[in-house]
Amino acid sequence: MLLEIVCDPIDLRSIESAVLAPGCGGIVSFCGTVRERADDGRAVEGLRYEAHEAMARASFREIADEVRATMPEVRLAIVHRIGALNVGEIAVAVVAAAPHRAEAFAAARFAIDALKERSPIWKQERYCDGERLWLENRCGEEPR
Amino acid sequence: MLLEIVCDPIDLRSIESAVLAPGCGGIVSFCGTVRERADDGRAVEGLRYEAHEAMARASFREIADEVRATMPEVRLAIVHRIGALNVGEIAVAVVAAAPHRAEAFAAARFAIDALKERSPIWKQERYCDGERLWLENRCGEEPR
Amino acid sequence: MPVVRLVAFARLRELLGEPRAIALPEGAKVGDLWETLVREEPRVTALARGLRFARNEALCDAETPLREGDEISLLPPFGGG
Amino acid sequence: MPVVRLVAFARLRELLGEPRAIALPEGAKVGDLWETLVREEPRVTALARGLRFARNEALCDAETPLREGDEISLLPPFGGG
Repeated sequence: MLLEIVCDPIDLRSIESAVLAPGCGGIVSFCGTVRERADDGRAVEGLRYEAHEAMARASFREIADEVRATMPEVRLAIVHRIGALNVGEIAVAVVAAAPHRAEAFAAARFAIDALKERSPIWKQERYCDGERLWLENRCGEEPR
Repeated sequence: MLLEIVCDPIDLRSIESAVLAPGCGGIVSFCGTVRERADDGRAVEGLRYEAHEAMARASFREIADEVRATMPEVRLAIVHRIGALNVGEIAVAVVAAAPHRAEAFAAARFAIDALKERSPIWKQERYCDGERLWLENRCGEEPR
Repeated sequence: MPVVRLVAFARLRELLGEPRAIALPEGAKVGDLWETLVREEPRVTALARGLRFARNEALCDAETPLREGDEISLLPPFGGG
Repeated sequence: MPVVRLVAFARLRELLGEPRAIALPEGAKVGDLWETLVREEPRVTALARGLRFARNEALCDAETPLREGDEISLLPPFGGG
């Protein structure tokens, strides 16, 4: 299990390599990237993430433990970047490998939903017009 | 939309690059790889895929059209390799990019399930003991 | 005597060979082509379960009439992905 | 007079500054720390909605007593992913 908060750009391929095992036939990767437009259409210059790093890593371990409890064959990675990110860069990567695809999809979806809900990570959207806004995840609503 | 049957190794990163647009904040990739053991535990030497290439490409277009009809913001790629594959190599890649993750997950899952059910592609498992077996997808059952 | 191109896949390709031309009596249907193949290679009988046919890249059924130059594909149950 | 380390995040970090030590009266609870901060910087009042507290990296509530050397984190609603 690769569970990390990182400051440098995320290399999805190396995460997938770390997770993939010869017994895994299906691998599902979710990758959240910085969009060029906010939900309200405003041009985005970039994002800034910060985290309570120790608590965020602990939440990743808790999520991984829950996945393991229900889907012991799944191999999981959760990596979230913090600091300043530009449009198009990867903010978060969740990779789940499993012998069969149903578990890989279920684990990846569960992990990203759980991360958004319970990992102490914060996102500031920085707009091209100069404004900066701390955004909250809308939990229990339609997922973003 | 990148919809292809290929003979050469699949480069997932280049498929993701082709699909990703600055407006897409979530990208889900499903990647099916050759497992080292069959469901019955037998050691696998490799797989051989063949396809009715024209009909398979047409089925990919049909799947992409159905995704577009219900989720117009999704950008989709479906690439399946044919010929001889070794353990660990990628047989199929489905990549779905969307402004939000729910659509990306739904589109990727729909596309791989639909491909397994309706794309004229055949898989021969080649075991280390010398036996070769053409395998059928179990449609309507627990997905592999 | 329509001449059609027969294309078989997977185990059926192994038994029936690579794509080839095959002549059938006037008025023959896709099902008659299958019967001809069963006589030629009885081992294909075991592969009838789940078999689908396509005429010129479109799924069809055993009642579809054969026309000169048609490409008839024999599609066993799929295994992609 | 327990001295605790205050760590705030996101908008609260912008208003309250980087991590620092803060002294509180004997018997003070996490909620008393928050009240102290509201007096110090009234603009944090608007950020009480959805706010969570952690003591030494474990979630806690306003009734949790403060002890010397505790690290108290102020966690606004999360925005990761």
